[in-house]
Amino acid sequence: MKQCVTPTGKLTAYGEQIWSKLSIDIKKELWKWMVRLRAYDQQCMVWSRQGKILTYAPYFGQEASQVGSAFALQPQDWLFPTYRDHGAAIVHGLPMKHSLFYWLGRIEGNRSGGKWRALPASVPIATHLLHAVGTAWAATLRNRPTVSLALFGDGATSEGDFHEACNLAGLKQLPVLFFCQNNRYAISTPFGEQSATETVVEKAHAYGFPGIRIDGNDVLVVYETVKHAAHKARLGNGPVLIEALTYRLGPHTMSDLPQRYRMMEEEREWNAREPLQRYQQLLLDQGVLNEQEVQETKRSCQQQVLESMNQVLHAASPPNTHLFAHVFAVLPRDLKKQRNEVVGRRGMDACFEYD
Amino acid sequence: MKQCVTPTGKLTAYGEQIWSKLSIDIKKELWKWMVRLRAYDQQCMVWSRQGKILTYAPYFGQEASQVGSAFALQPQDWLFPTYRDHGAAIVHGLPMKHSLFYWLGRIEGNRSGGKWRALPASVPIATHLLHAVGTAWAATLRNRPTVSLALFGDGATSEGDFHEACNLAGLKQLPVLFFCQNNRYAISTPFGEQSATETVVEKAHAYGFPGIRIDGNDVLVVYETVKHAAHKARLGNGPVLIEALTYRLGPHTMSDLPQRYRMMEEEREWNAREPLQRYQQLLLDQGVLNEQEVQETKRSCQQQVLESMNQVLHAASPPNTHLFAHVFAVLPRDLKKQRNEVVGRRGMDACFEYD
Amino acid sequence: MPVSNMIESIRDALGIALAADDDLLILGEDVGRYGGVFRATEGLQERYGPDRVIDMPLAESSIIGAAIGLALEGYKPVCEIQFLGFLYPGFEQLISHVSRIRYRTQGDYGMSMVIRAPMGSGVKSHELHSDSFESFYVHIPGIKVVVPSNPYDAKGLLLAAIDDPDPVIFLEPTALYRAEREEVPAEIYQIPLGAAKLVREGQDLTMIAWGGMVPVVKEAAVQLVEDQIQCEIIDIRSLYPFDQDLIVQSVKKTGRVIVVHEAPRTLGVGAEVAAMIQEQAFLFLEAPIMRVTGYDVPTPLGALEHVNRPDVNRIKKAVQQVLHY
Amino acid sequence: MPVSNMIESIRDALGIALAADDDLLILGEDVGRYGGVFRATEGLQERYGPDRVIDMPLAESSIIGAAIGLALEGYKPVCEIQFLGFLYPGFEQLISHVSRIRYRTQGDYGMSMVIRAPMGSGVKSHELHSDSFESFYVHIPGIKVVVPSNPYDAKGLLLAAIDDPDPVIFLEPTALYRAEREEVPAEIYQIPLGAAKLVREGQDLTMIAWGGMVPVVKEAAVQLVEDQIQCEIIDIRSLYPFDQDLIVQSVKKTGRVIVVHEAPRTLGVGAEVAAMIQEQAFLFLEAPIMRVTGYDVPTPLGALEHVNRPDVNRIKKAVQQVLHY
Ligand SMILES: Cc1ncc(C[n+]2csc(CCOP(=O)(O)OP(=O)(O)O)c2C)c(N)n1
Ligand SMILES: Cc1ncc(C[n+]2csc(CCOP(=O)(O)OP(=O)(O)O)c2C)c(N)n1
Ligand SMILES: [Mg+2]
Ligand SMILES: [Mg+2]
Repeated sequence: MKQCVTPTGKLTAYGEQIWSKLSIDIKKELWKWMVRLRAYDQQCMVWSRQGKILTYAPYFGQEASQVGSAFALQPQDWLFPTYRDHGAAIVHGLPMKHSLFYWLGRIEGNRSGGKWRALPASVPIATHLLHAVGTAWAATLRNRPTVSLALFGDGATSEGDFHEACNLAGLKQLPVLFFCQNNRYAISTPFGEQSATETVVEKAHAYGFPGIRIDGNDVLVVYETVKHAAHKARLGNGPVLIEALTYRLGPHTMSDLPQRYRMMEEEREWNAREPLQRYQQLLLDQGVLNEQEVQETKRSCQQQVLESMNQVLHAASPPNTHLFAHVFAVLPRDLKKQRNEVVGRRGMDACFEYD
Repeated sequence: MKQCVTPTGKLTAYGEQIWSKLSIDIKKELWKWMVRLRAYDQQCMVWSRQGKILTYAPYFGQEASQVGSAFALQPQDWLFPTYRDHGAAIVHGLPMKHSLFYWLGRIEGNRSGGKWRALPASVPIATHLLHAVGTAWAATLRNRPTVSLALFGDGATSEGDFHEACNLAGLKQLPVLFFCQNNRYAISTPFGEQSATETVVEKAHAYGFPGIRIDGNDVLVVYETVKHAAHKARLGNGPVLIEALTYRLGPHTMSDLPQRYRMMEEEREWNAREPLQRYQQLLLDQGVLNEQEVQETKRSCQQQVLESMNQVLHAASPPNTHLFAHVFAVLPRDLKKQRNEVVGRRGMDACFEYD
Repeated sequence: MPVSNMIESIRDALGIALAADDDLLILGEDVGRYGGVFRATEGLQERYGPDRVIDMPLAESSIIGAAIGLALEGYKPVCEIQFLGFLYPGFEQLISHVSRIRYRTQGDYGMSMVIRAPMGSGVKSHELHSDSFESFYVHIPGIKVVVPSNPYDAKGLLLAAIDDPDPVIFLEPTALYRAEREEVPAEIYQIPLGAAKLVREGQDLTMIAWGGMVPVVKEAAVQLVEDQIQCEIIDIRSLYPFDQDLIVQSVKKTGRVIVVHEAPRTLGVGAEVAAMIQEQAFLFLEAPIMRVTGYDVPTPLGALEHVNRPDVNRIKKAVQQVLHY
Repeated sequence: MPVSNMIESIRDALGIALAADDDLLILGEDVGRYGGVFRATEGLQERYGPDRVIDMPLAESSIIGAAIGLALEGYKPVCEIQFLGFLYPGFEQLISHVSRIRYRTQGDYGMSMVIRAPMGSGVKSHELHSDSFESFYVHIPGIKVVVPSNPYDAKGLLLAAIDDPDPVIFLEPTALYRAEREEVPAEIYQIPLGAAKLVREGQDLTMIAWGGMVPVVKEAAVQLVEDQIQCEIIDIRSLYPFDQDLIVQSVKKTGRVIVVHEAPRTLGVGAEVAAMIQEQAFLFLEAPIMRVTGYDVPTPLGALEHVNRPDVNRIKKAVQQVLHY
C-alpha cells in the first residue's frame, strides 16, 4: 500500500519526495477542501437526523480519497460519482447548493449546465463505470487529452458491469481511471464476504492494465497517484485501477446502524487513521499552517455550508408541472395532456418552466 | 498449453504419463464418442442445409473438448451446455433423438426426466455459469461429492455473468469447473477484439482459483484435466478455470458464412490439428485400434444417427395445446381459457397432455 | 391475537418457512447479520445460521442465477432484492431462465422460488428506490406476481408464495412496511394466489387497486360517503394470475370503474385491467374505465413524489368524473 | 425508383446517416467486418472504418453503457442488439440510465441514441430469438419505441429515429427483413415518430397492428372482403408515443376494433390500445375491443410457433365475433 503521510502525520520516504515537488498552494488547497467537505458532511448528517433533508449518505472518513482524486482532475475531465461521492463532485465543481437540493429530493440540483463535467450521482451500483468508459472512448476518438474518473465502492466490484467496464477499457486502452474507495463494507457486507480476491487491486490483472493500492486516507498519495495515472492516461497509456484503502466512519446512510455489523473497536482504530487530522498535523508541523488559520478556515467553511442551505431554503419551489420537464426534448402529445392534468389540479401556470 | 497428443498423433512426454495410466476401455471409448459425435454433427449440417431440421450450430472441430470434458463427469455431476455443446450433452446422457427434436424446434427434446443431470442448452451467453455455481453450492451445502461443469465460449468471458459466476464460485470455493472452449471466434469477432487479456486463463487470477490452459483438440489432455479438476473439486479444493484451445471448423450456425471473417488458410491450418484424426492415428499406431474397427464403428455410428432421425420423424407430434403444457405446474384459469381457444381452433382433444 | 406491522408479519412468515422446511434458503444483500435494510430478516441468520440465511455479494444476477442452480437441486430459494429498482441487473436471469425453465425442461424442473422486493413511492427515497414497474413482471409468462396491502395479507400471501411450485415475485410496498399494525395470527395460514379481496362493498362504482394504493383508495371511499357515494373496493393482491371473476362481478353490479396505481400510466397494470373489463363486461359499463396513475415520467425524487403518486383528491375527482359521465 | 427489401432499406438509412453525420457511430456485436447477423450493416465498416462501425465485445450492457458515455460527448450511437431477446443484459443501462439521463441532468444531456434489434417470430428461430416483448420498452418513461412493417417505413422511420434528440428503440420484425420488396426512394426522407399509418380504409371494423402482424392483418382484410366486410387497418408504427387521434377517429367511424400482436396477451401493447380507446371513444364502441395475440406462454420453439403467432384464421374469427357481438 502506497503511503505519503502516516496516520500520525509523518511523511514516509515516498512522501518526502512528493512533498518536495508540491507547491504550498496545492498543499493548502488539499487541506482546505477536506475541511470544507468535512463541514458539509457533518452538517448534512445533523440535518438529516433533524429531518431537514432526506436520508443522506455520508462520506465521513473518506475525504482524502474524494478530495485527492477529484482535485487531480482538470476541468475538461469527466467525473462519475456514486451517491457517496458528492464530496468529489463538489471538488470538481458541483456547488454545495446543488448538492443540498439533491438531498432535499429536488432534481434541479442535478443540473450542471455543463459547467463541470460530471454526471449526477449514479445510484445503481457499478453501472456508471461503463459511462466513464464511453467518455474515455470519445476522448480517444476525438484525440483529446481528457480523462474519465469513475468512483465506486468495494461492493461494486461484484457487479457484472464492473467487469464489462474494465474489459472494454483494457481492450481499447482508454484513458479511464477506475478509482475504488475500498471502505471495507458494502452496507453491512465486509469485503471478505464480497469478493473472491483479498484485494481489489489484483483484479486488474484480468484486464491487462495496472493496479495500484494506496492509503485512501492519505490525501497526498491519493492526489499524486491519480494525477500521475491521469497524466499517463492522457498520453495514451490506458486505464488504471486504483484501490484506495479507507473506511466509512459514519453510517451507510442515515437509516443505517453500523453497530449491527461492525465493532466499536474497529471504528476507533479507523478514527485514529482518519484523513483530515493527520494531514493537518503534517501541515502544522511543516509550518504550512498555523492554528489560527485552522480555526478561521473551519469557521468560514461552516459558514459557507449554512449559507448554501439558506439559499436553498429561499429558492422558489418548482411548480408541479416540473415533473414533466426534461423527460423528452419535446413533450409528446399524450404527456402534454398528462401535464395539463397536473396544472388543472394544482392551479399552476401551465407555461412556467422552472430553470 | 498442456498437451498429451500432438497434431500428428504422437504422445508428448506428459502424454506418455497419462497414456500409461488409462485403461484400454477408456482410450477406446473416448475415440468412439468422437466418432459418434462427428457423425451426428456432420449429418445435422447436411440436414440443416436440406431444410430437414432448422438452423443448426455445429461443434465440428471441437469434439475433443466436448467428449473429453463430459466423459470425465460422473452420473451425479451437473452439465450446463450452450447451444453448441449438444455433443457434450450427448456424452453425458442426452439421447441423439432428443437433440434432434430440439433442432426441429420441438421442445419435447429438452426433457431429461432427470435421467442425466443437465439443463437444456443455454442460449443467452454466459447466463448458465451462475446456474452451475448454484448446483455446486447445493453440493457443498448438502455435502455431496458432485461437481458442476459449465461449458462456454471465448466470447462469453465478456459478459458480466461470467464475472459474477467466477466471483461467487471463488468466494465460496465451490466445486464448479468453468470450461471455456476458446475456439477463437464469437461469431465473427476474434478473441483479440473481445478481451483485454490475450488468454482466457489469466482471468482466473481475479477470482482466487487456478486456471489451466490446454490443447482443446487433444481429447486425452481434456479428459485428464477435467477428471483431475473434478477430483480436486470433489475434495473441496474449489473451482478451476480451464481454457481449451480449439477451433470451430464449421460455420457459427448454418446461416453463417465464415469466409466473411476468416482466412481459408487459417481453416486449413486448424484442419491439420483437428481432434479426431490425431487421436485415431495414435490408437492405430499403438495398436489399440485397427482399420477395420474404424470403418465398422464409423458405419455403425452413421447408422445410429439415421435411426435416431427415423424415430423422430415417426414420433407423434404434440397437439397445439402443448404450447400450454409446463408453463406452470397448474394452469391458471385465464391460461386455461387461452388454451381452450387453441383447442377450439384446431379441434384438438383438450385433455391430451403430450408426454 | 398478536398485532404486527407488515415488516413484522413478513419476518414472521419467513421464520415459519425456515422452520418448516430445511431446504428453504434466504439469499440477498445484507439479509444476514444485518437483517436486511428494512429488517425483514432480522434475527433469522442468528437462528438458522449463515448457510440458510445467506449474505450475497452485491450482484443481483448472481442472486437469481445461483438461486436457479439451488432450485435445480431441490432447495427453495427466497431471494431478497434490496429494492425493486435493483432487480434490473437480474432481469435476464428472471425472464430468460426463471420464467422459462419449467417449460424449457418440460416439467423436469420447476423453479419454485420467491423473489421479494420493496417497491413504490411514499417515503421520499432517492432515485430508483421508489420504482413501481410491476408491469414488467406481470407481462412475463411463467411467473406470478403478488403485492400485499396489509400485514395480514402479507403473511398469508408470502406463505402461499413460498408454497407455490412456480416462481413468484413478491412485491412489498415500502410505504406500508410500518404504516399500520393489525391483528395477525401467529399460526400458519395461506391466502391463495390469484384471489382478489373485496375490501369494501358499494353499488355506485368499483375502485380497483393494490399495494400502496389500497389505503389511499380506502380513504377516498370514506370521504366520498359524505357525498352519498358508495364505492366498492377490490384489492387485486395477486397481479398475475389475477382474479378476473371478482372484478367482473363487481363491475356488473356498479357499471363504473376506476383503477388506481402508482406506476406510469402507459401499460401500467391498469391497462390490462381496463382491457379485460371491457372484454368481459362490455354491456354493463356505463362509463369508461378511468385510470388514476403515476404519469409517464421517470420516478421523481422526493420533492415532487406527491405530484406523481395518486392521492385522495385525484381519486375523488376521477370518481366524480366517472359518475357524471 | 429503386426496389428494396427491409434489410436493404435499413442499410440504406444507416449508410445515409453515417455519411451525413461524422459523429454517428454504429456499435454492436459483429456489425463490422461481418456486417451484422442479418447484414444490416454490410459494407459500412469498409466504407467508414472501424472507428465508426464498431465491433463490440459480447456484452450488451457494455454496448448500451458505453453508448451513454459516447452520447455525453456528442456522439450519436446507433446500437445494434443482435436479437431483442438479448437486450435483457442491457436492460438496467436502458431503464436506469438511457431513459432517465435527460431528466436526471435536467436537460444538460439528452440521450440521443437508437437501439436497433430484430424482434418477433415467423422464421422458426431458436429460443429467445423470437421474443416480442415490446411492452417493456413502451412502459419505460423517457424512451420512444418504433416498429416498421415495410421497407419504405423502415427507412423513413429509422432516419427520423436517428434524428430524434431522445432515445429510440427501433424494433425490426425478423420475419419481414426479406419478405417483401417495394419502391424505396434513394433520397433522404423521414416519417415522423408518433404518427400511425392508415393502411386501408373501411367502415365495418378497425384493425390495429404493427410490425410483423401488419401483412397478416392485411391478408385477413382482403379475405374478409369476400364476406362483404370492409376493414380499416391502422399500422401504429410508433408504439410510444402512439397516435391516439388516428385510432380514435377510426373507431368513431367503425365502432368496432380488434388489436393484433404476437406478444403475450397480458399487458401486451394491445392492453394499452384497448384501455385508451375505451377512455376516448367509449360512446362510439358497439362491441368490446378484442385482442388477437400471442398467448401468455414462453415464446415457443419453431414447431409450435404458428400456434402462438396470430394468423389469418384467428383474425377472421375475431372479426366475425366482434361484428356479431
Ligand atoms: C444494483 C444495485 N443493487 C443494490 C443497491 C443498494 N445499495 C446501495 S449502496 C449499496 C452498497 C454499496 O457498497 P460499496 O460499493 O462498497 O459502496 P459504499 O456504499 O461502501 O460506498 C447497496 C447494496 C444499489 N444501489 N444498486
Ligand atoms: C446475451 C446474448 N447476446 C448475444 C447472443 C447472440 N450470439 C449467439 S452465439 C454468439 C457468439 C458466442 O461466442 P462464443 O461465446 O465464443 O461461443 P461459440 O459460438 O464460439 O461457441 C452470439 C453473440 C446470445 N446468444 N446471447
Ligand atoms: Mg464500500
Ligand atoms: Mg467462440
